Amino acid sequence: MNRLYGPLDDVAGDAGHVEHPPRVGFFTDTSVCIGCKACEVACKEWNAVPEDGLDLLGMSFDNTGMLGADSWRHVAFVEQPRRTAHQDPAFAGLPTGPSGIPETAGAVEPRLEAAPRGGSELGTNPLPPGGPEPQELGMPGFSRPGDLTGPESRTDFRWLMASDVCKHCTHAGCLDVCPTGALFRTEFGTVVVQQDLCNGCGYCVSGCPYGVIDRRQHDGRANKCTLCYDRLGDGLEPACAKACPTDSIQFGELDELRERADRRLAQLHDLGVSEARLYGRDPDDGVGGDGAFFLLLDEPEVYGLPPDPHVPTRDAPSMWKRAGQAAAAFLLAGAAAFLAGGRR
Amino acid sequence: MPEAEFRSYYGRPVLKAPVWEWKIAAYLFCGGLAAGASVVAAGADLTGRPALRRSSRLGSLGGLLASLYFLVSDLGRPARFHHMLRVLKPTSPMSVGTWILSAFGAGAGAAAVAEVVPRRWRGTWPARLLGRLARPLGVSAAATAPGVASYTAVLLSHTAVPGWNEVRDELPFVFVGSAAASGGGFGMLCAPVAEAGPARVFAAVGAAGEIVAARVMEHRLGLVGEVYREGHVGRLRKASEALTAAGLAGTLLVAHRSRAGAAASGIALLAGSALQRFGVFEAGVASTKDPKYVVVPQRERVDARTAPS
Amino acid sequence: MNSDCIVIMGSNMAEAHPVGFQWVMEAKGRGARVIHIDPRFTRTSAVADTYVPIRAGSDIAFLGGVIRYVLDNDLDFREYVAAYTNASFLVSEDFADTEDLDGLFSGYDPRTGAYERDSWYYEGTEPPRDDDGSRAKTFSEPFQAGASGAGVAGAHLAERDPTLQHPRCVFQVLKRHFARYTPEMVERVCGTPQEQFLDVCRAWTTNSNRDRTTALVYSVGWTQHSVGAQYIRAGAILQLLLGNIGRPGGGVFALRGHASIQGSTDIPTLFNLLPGYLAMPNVAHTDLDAWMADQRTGGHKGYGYDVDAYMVSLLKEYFGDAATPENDFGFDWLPRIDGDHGTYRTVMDMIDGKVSGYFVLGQNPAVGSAHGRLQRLGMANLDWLVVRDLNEIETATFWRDSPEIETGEIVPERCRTEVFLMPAASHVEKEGTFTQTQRMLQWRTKAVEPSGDRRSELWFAYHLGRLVRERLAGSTRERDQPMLNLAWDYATEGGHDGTGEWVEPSADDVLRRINGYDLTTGDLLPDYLGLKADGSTSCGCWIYSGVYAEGVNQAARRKSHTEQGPYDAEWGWTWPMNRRVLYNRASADPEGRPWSERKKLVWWDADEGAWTGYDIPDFPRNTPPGHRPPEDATGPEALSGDDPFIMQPDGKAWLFAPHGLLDGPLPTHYEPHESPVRNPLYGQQGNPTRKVYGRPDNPSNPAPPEAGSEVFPYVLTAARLTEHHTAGGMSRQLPYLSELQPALFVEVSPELARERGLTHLGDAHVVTSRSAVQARVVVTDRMAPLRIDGRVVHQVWLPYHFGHTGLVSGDVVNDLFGVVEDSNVFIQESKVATCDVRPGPRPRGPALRALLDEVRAAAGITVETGTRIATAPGVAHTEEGS
Amino acid sequence: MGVRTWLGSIGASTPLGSWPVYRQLTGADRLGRGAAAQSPRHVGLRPRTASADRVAGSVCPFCAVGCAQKVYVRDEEVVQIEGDPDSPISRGRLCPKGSASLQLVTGPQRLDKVRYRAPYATEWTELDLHEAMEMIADRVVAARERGWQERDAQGRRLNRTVGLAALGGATLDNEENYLLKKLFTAMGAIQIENQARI
Repeated sequence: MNRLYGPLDDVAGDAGHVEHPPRVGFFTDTSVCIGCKACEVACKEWNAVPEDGLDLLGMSFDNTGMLGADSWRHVAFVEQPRRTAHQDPAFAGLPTGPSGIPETAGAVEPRLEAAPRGGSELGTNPLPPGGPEPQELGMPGFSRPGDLTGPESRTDFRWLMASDVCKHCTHAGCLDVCPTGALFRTEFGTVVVQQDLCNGCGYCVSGCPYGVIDRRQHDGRANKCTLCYDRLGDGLEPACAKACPTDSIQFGELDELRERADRRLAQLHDLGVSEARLYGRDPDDGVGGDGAFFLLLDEPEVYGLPPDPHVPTRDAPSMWKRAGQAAAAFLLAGAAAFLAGGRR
Repeated sequence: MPEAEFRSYYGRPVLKAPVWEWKIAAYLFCGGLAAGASVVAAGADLTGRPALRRSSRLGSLGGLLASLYFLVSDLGRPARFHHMLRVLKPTSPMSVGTWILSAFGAGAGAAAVAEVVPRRWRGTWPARLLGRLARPLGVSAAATAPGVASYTAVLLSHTAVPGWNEVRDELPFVFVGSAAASGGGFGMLCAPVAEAGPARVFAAVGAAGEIVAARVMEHRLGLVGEVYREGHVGRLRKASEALTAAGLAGTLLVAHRSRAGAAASGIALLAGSALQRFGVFEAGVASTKDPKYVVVPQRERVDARTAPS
Repeated sequence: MNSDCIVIMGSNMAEAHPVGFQWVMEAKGRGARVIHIDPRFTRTSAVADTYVPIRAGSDIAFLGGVIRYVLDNDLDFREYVAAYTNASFLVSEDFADTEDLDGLFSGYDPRTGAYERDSWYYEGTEPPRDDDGSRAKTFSEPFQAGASGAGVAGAHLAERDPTLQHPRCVFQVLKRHFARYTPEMVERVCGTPQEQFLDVCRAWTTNSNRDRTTALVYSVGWTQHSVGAQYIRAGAILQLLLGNIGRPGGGVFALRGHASIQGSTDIPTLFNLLPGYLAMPNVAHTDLDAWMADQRTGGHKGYGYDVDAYMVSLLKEYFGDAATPENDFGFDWLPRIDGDHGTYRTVMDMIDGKVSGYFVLGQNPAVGSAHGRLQRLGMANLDWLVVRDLNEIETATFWRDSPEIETGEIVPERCRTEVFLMPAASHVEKEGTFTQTQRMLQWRTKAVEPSGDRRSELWFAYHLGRLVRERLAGSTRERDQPMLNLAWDYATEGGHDGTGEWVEPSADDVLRRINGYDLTTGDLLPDYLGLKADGSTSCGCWIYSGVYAEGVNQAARRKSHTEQGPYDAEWGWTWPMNRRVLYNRASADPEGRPWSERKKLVWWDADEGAWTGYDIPDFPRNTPPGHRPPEDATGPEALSGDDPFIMQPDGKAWLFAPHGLLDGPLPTHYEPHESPVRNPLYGQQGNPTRKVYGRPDNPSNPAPPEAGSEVFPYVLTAARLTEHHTAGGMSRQLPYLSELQPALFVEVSPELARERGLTHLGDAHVVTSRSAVQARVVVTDRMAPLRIDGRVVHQVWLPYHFGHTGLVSGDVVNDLFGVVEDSNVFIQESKVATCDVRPGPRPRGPALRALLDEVRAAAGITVETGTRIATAPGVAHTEEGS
Repeated sequence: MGVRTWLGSIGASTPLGSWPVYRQLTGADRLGRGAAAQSPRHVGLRPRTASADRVAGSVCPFCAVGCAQKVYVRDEEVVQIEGDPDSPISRGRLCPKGSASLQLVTGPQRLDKVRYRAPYATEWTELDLHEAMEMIADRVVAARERGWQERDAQGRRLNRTVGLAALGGATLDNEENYLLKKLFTAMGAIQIENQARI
């Protein structure tokens, strides 16, 4: 009972729920995601999440940026000059030059740096309008074959899409640090902010190792995915999973989802997609396994996910121990000072 | 250090930058001041140093009130401050801190109020009772003060913020040092030189401890040490160290001779302590804005785990 | 879902039809190969196994290449082809192919820009009387052929060579026609590297046989071309050769883009059609018999023959008791068409002052139609305009915020158009049916009453009719008789205004009347087989007959798919007669046995003496496979037991179309109207019958061999994003969609960005002879240059959803396109044009017009540019007074 | 009698029992991370669809796939629109546009009143719906007359008007298109078109 770290079989029971339903979660299979963003919209419609800014971010088709108080689902788009095993080279044999990906990244970066929170908020501040003035260029040169840097400079290409969401960790950093009990573990094993309790202290924002939860502007309270706590109460699946056209987002009992994910991973490995991997599936990881886990086709950080997160609570005993030592030293110093000074 | 090779999502941060503003840094400082001052006040009370006692008790309450003000006004819903008392969560340093502050506040507050009871009320029985309780309550505040001085370090470290989480072993020492330096410095600033001897010792030990602990902390940090050394934060922390060192020197060399020197040393220590808090705070914020501080150490960990042994 | 291979071409299915795409992903999960052929690497390409780049506007060359590959390597499904297609039919001796005439077929008249089609007929058949291609071209005749099939007199008399060896048999004609579509040629024309092209050929053919089927999916990426109908023909020919029609997992899927665009074609709000694809009468139709004769131009076989019953039943529904045999059932009351009354022609007529009033109903032509400026200038020259929509859209506010206000071409104080903007009821505030893209009607129940002034279109039409009838009441003028005799007595419901005259008409009653009644008994008809030509039945749309069979609203059925068979026959209702797979007789061999156990769908049950299977058989139920009809049989009785294509006059699928198309019996690669390159295949550059509107306000960019094409060196194409809907009226107003795609952008390759100095997220403007459109630059590896005929050609792409109102706004991309149309169906070429891309914002106000004058001068554009549709003779087709 | 049992007995009947700290001390959730911290409002939470007065079967109004929707109504307000899992076409799924149907139907962008722009005006004015209908009918009759064509140059029957045109239909119901086509045809109007040609 009362584990702070490591695998935990009965997460709801550990949180004091007796006779609770099985733990539920999401398995997001990004290999079948078509980037339609239905999850983002369905979530917002159900939960009345506000619109989060109308900026063109230049990050492929991602104009959401990342998860936050006003986006509980976020579809990441990654363009890469490589291909997945079962796919053919997209641009083989074409008169292509070097990839433009570094160039686009270079245009996005200053916008992030200009943003107040370094771009960890949703969207970014748009840079002031500008750019080159209209100009008469005359006739463009007709490139002949070989005029470019050389044919087939870029041949392989793939476009990864992945719908990110709160991980509903087994050991949730946000939940652990919440001083009001607004964040709590439900009987379904999910992690939910109770809006009637949250006083907006903001501790959870820094407690989350995934950068998920955030405080909503003009409201002041923390917000994140609830895994549609109210819908679960009626046996409905969360809005995003229900809408997902290709079943990339699958909802269900966590144990069953883990088995399903293992099968899917094996299937992809059989197809030669060796880079497929599960993320957040492992109960032995730094957060005791995620309630919402993923099948990814590249390293997690490529999708904006931390490669090896851990819940800060893991170190709580040692931190308090160090604090105790420091406190003792502090008291000792004070006592010593007056003992040395004597009575007057 | 060479630019770390790592991959990210368009250079976007992995973590959320803390939503906390400068007020939280101020809260850290004021809380430390309150803790340090309450220890000095109790010591002064017990050792018969009324001026030091009086100013330190008031300084302690002032620090506490300012600290609470900064904390509450940084909430998204300040009116719901009292929700902090719904639960007592050992896993939440802020919850633990709230209860420590409550215990501390009762003592420190009562002791301070006892100092400022108007003359014409002193004869009344509540005032007499308060006068009698001031000492035990002041001592109780001093007894909880180490908690107040140190819990804020855990509060910062108990996050996913690399700049705070990775200094978890040293930060309590930096913060208690800083608290002692500011509490002692405050006593030096407000009390006559004659009474302020223990305050000087306390401040000197604190300042020395703070400098040493901070040096150790910086030295031990890996990649994320950058945020402590570079840019705006680096300047803040250099200034902090310089002020603390100057205050320490002043404390040791002139404060026992000159009221003005004592005051200047006290101010330097207070300022050094404040800048220390702002520096650490800002370092953490900076460490969330660049994904490398999250990705690189974690990637190294993963690679080390999966590397063929 | 039953497919082994899915080829998506001219469609971005994952983005435009995401929920439909679940079935592609499901098939993929079961091992089907998914191939996406497209000018851009899209979200569809991202999950496909194979992405194949192609130049916009070159699909026929690609498909022709695959056809050649099939024929050259004997990879066709020979039994299917021989039995079910017209491959064995002999073509007239007079026929000359594009091979012989450098890109033209026999019968071309450069003066009219149309074909005399006599030489395209089968050997042994007669071309119809007074077949006139140029006249047919004026009112999009092929579009009218939907119901009765294209007529071929005495097709049963056509000579055939079952061995397919005769040099003039369709099979051999086909072989010759596509002989030059070699992999090398495909690469030259399409820019698709040969290896990738051959990979598609291999995948397509190895997945098409008795045991396996390949599905072909297209959308407006195929239709919006000056050769659009032939794109689809090319796909159909290929699927027929491979035996992929009428079989599970096969087919040609048209993915349509609007909730009931299929319905609005079946029950057309289109100028040349009446409900059920019955042809709108033209001036030659002096009476009902003349019309009927025209519909049956010789074709005597199949269900199309019963067109008389369909038409008379429609007239009975229109005019009720007033429609009698004596007055030809009111046929004379119908207006006659005599030319092009299509939407673009009408808009030009508005500019020319010929049109007074305009209704725009749930559409946003100021943004969504090609050549937006033309649309807006047309609307500015009306007496009145009625716009009915959910939201305030650009079409309603052209007088206030159109780009022409900025340029000074429209001045509010001098624009006389009176505008009525009327709030429409939403889809949950009214009841009725939508027909989705697979012909399924689905009934919606009303959830809530519309509030305020929001009303259904049904209410609007009903009361407008009522008010106009009131105003004409008592008139004895002939022209007013159709209105006065109109059966307008629909049941009404309490509805909004409850009592009184402003009641809500009953959609249920309208649907019942569409289904039709037996007027002698008053019973609802079970299906269209019972329709009579004697006036004893009424039916608003014969193909929809059966939607109210047995007095039950079949479209309202919602039995869960988990509780019924694989073809879900009890969910909604699919025309005709609730069949899900058309021509499914072809899923069995000529003897009526399934081609294979794996691809079983419909088969002959000899014990029952009937066709049976998983789907409802699309064939006369009791006609056995071996049946051969008597010589004098007509209609369905004339079908042989192995004639699966029951709407065709010969019961066979047409590899070669002897009739019905205006631009050739076989698809031929023509360059788009605007192209940066000369046609590598033929001397003939573009479609020689395409419909051009040579007017000063509709300029064309020059295409080779015309001079000046280098001013517009890039290929321009436009399409949808998942996050928005068409002209944006239903999406740019919604925060949750607007935030997902908040700005107009132009996608360019890194190579083009370098060539033109374009920076990611910077501004650029795309320029054609019609307009310049400003957009944010998105430099992406998803776009790649192609090598066309030895030259590097770049393509640029923009989404066309943006306009000037709404939460997010941007220039109207359709302003870039001019109006040039496919001659068969009058759909404009808005999937491909040429353009220039320049860095920085576009000039604004009058400076914009100055820029356009400048580029037109640089390219030497006159009103004749682009109108010499026949390349060699070069007759300009401009409008009078131009 | 243990301390916790004793504590539990005094809390049951007093407000103390609702204090989470008290529940922590007496219940299974010692760390205050679950059951003890739950607010009364979050006990037995139900979705708003559960309290709908009725559910209407509908179809998505955007593209032509024809995804089935369920429209939840409470107090004559649409409170939720989501996919119908029974549909063999969509199996309950919706794309982003379909998922935004609720906003489409209930959003503030919806027009509610007739807007009228008089000739040469620079602003909208309001107009009564029925008055608008009467005005439109007047104009239709006049435009029909103005554009009337009885016969062509060769004397062939035309029996039509080119004075008024219509565009639209792909987003309308079949029943609506049917009435529109019937009405316009009876009036002799022929320039009736929709998106299918575009």
